[in-house]
Amino acid sequence: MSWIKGILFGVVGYLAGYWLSISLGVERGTEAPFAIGYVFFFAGWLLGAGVWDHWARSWFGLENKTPPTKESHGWKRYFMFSTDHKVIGVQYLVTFALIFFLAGAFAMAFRYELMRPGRDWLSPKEFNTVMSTHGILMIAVAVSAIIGAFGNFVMPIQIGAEDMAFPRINALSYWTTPPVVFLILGANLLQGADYGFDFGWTAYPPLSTVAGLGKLFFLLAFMTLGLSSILGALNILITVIRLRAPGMTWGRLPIFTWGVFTTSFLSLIFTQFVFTGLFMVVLDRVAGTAFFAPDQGGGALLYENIFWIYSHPAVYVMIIPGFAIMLEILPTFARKPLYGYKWAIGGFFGIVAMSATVWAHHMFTSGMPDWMTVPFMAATEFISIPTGIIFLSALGTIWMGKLRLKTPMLFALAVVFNFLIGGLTGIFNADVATDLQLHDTYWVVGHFHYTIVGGEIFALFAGIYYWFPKITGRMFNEKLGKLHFWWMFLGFQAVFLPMFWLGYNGMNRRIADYIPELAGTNMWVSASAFLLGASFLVFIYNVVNSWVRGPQAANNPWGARTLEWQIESPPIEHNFHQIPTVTGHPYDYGVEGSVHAVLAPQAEAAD
Amino acid sequence: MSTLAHDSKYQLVTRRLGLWLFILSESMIFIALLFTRFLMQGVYRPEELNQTLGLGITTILLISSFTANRAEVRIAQGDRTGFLRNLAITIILGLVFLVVVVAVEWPEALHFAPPSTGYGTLFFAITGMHAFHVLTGLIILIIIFFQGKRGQYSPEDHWGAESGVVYWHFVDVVWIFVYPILYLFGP
Amino acid sequence: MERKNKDLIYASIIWFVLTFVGEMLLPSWRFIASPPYSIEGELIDEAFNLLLVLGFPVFTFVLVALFYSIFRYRVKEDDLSEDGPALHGSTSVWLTWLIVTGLLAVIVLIHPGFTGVSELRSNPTADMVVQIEGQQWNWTFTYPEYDITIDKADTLVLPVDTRIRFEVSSVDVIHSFWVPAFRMKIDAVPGLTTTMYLTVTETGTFEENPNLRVQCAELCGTGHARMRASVEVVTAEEFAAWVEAMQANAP
Amino acid sequence: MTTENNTNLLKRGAYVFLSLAVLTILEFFIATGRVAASIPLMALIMIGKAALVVQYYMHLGKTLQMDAAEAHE
Repeated sequence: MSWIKGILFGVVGYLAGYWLSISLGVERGTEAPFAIGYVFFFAGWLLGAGVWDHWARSWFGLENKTPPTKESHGWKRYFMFSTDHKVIGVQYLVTFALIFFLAGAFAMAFRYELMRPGRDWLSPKEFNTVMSTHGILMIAVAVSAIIGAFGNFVMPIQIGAEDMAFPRINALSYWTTPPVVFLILGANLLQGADYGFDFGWTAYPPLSTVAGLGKLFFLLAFMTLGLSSILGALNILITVIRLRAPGMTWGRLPIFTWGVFTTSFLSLIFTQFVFTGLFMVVLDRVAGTAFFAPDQGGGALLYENIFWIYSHPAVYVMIIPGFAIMLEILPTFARKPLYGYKWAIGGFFGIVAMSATVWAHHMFTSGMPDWMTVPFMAATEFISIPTGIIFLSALGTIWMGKLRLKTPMLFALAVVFNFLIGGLTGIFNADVATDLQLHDTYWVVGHFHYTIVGGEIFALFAGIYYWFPKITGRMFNEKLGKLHFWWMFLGFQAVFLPMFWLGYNGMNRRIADYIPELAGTNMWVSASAFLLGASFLVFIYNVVNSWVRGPQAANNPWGARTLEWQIESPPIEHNFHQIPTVTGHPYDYGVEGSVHAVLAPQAEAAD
Repeated sequence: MSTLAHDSKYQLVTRRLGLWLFILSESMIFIALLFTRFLMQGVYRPEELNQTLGLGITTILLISSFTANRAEVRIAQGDRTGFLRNLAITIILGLVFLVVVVAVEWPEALHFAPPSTGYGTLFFAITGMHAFHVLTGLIILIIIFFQGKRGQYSPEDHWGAESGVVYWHFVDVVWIFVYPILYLFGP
Repeated sequence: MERKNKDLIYASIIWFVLTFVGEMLLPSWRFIASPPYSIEGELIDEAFNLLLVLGFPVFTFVLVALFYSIFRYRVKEDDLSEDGPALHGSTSVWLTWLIVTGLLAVIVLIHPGFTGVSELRSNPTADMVVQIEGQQWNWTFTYPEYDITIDKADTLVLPVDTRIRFEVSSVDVIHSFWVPAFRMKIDAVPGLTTTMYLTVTETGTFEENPNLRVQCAELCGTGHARMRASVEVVTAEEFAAWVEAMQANAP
Repeated sequence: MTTENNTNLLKRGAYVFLSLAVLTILEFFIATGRVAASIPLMALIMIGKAALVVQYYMHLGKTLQMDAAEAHE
């Protein structure tokens, strides 16, 4: 099993790194040996998890072991270094679902603390750590879940490929993620002064350069997550560019594939900025450099700029795949072509191109010079234009359709509704004047939960329900699916709508305690949060139960046209018996005689 | 099942593109760090900085790129001995570069620009990040060397060697930017 | 085609009515629970309300299109018998959409965007200076004109109808100086002195309105949530008396 | 690829190296004040050097060209 071997190798690596740094004269008890030890742990973990067995042996003239397959290892392959994109997709999906629930549990914990003002169930430091843990784990889910799960499972099938371009790098990008969780949870388990990290997920220095081992853990975890994201993006880009089936021209690419493709540009290029920013913080901590010492020319604003150059594009890394799933599902259940297919792709590219020009709108109150605020406000307002294209595309698709309100469709429609609120409230943040009041308040909390949870996580669930029959070969319980939807949807509105009011009326974010006047609304929010949290129990029951004993699913239960629905559920290894030939557009519902793809070209036809 | 994706020539281009995207991504780290240099210190540089030593190690790295290129051409030609000879020179030059940076350059810089100063911060962070890339490049080249010794590469199929060499050139390109920006630019 | 036109007309009517009713009701909606205590705050509240008014038609547009489609075009869940019409949208539809969304963006950018920035930042004059220094986890207020420094203060006393320049700095990590009732905040960044101008217009105390408080708005460590001080806006005479008392108390 | 072709490649590698060496020395003299010029000139030389390596040692042009040629096939 890759997990056990990985941890074993990792621990050995850590000890080796620790010993090495001590023997090189690094002071014992400082953070440097831990940082160096972690680098060795990470290398050891990857080697143990499968890089050595399936990859590195050949560098040393040894025979590589063959990667596990369904025939050779059965279900155990899900716990191993499999290079099959479908296995990796499921690994991503399950891992990040678990991280999502874990991060949700952390949210429950701090909502319990916030139920009443003056409560001291969590100490302020514990509160900050719990809140920050929720933040960074959810960021990990938001960045990786859709791209990792469906970008891996669905995208290669959609373009008619047998696998990703670099299957081993693909496995590597998955096996890079467990250390992130080890570190984050490890920081929560530390004791005394080393305990936790209390700087949110943004890790602004100088707060993040204050001593405390837990903070170092956080920084290393975030850097590791970035690495995974970069490798995944690289693989997706090359796969889409190089491995499309014959006839799969750019104009016939399913919209979901377009979504992960455009997103991957952002991950590939901008993740390195946050990596560099965090690297600077680590250097300031362990090597005594002075990046964030104001008297040396550095300072907090330097970090904020570098950080947001990544982290604003990162929100589009989160939301574009969400939009893409929504646009993928709407035509299927409206039985109409995707409205303005080319415009929607243009919208994606527009967002990608503009996403790098808006970062400083996170810094309107930071004391940066005025001449910077105005252009960034303008850029931010204008990014609503490509987003508007996505909206018209969605609305045009359902207009006059034949709407079948199955569970995936309900979630997809909820994305439109939620992102509408998320997007409109964003305008208030983009405006400098109102942002002076709204910045760093619960308004912002409400806004980004409406966009990322309401937009992306709802789309993630839409995707889970949509592709569940394809992934597992079994059908989920539709009634429970609908119950989950309405429970989650209403719970979500109840939690996050009042936050807008809270924010404008004086509740700032990331606080362990608040003034008594806001007690009533906070009580409501907390109670609704527990309700929202409970809705996932329905989901877990439904998914686990259906996976084990659900009815056999048809190959194409939704009547969809894209390639993944034209093959077996679950797909065979290498997906296709023969590489398909693509002959038409994927969303030509209602178009006479249009065929998206021919799966097994007749032998006679070739003659 | 035989498809275009399995065609070795097609696959080679796929891999090349992959490597280029990786290089694009990696260069963002250095772009961020080098921009930070201007943001933090403008073009300030301490008087004591040893520009001649910088010129020396730049030359070493440039020569190593030259020999790396020769190694690649040799293996494409099928000349294994020439390939290994050039690769060995490249590795030795790379090691010399690394040793000079870590054992000569850094202790010297510690005196006039310790990491607790603005310039020292940038100097150590950027040259350190570069040295880390040199180290990985060296490890890759050493692995390639021994693989080549075992007879692994042929004129038709030497992607392993090519990728290592291209990465090595990338390390050189980074230094082409680092050297003037850290050592030469001045008020 | 006929059905399409009819649906468009119905949906438009619903949208129009909903928008009209909504816009009528919006002004009486008291989203903002307590009044602003500064000229800048009034301006920001106005900008907020204007954005609500401008955003509402967009909100109802999407909402009507969404729910009209859901209710009007719904079919049985397993009914795959018929496909909808293959609409792609003509170039003119898309261009109109682009122009409308673009114009909306330009409008909010000019007003309240540009105008807001210029009104908030164009007048760098002040009757009085107050220096704010953040540290983990309390505030220090200094009135340089009166030689008063209050360390670890629990109250910020300000005279009414005065334009004040706040000079904000920090000794350790980033804090943010926010008075919710003034609707303004500015970060306290170590190594920088940031400034914020505002004109206080109403008297009041924290006890009367809990938004009259200094609140740290940027996560600054363990004591962040309770890093606050009350604000007391008093008349000029009361302020003079307070200054005298403070100076007398000073050693 | 023929042997003759490869000999040319070796030669080209040498020319590229020579140009790099000359440019580096030029940079050095500019910086140490023996040639009067400025930072923009050094920046230009630096970009030129990088372009030489990227084009002739790392074959960026060739990689992209091969890709384009395939697309036409």
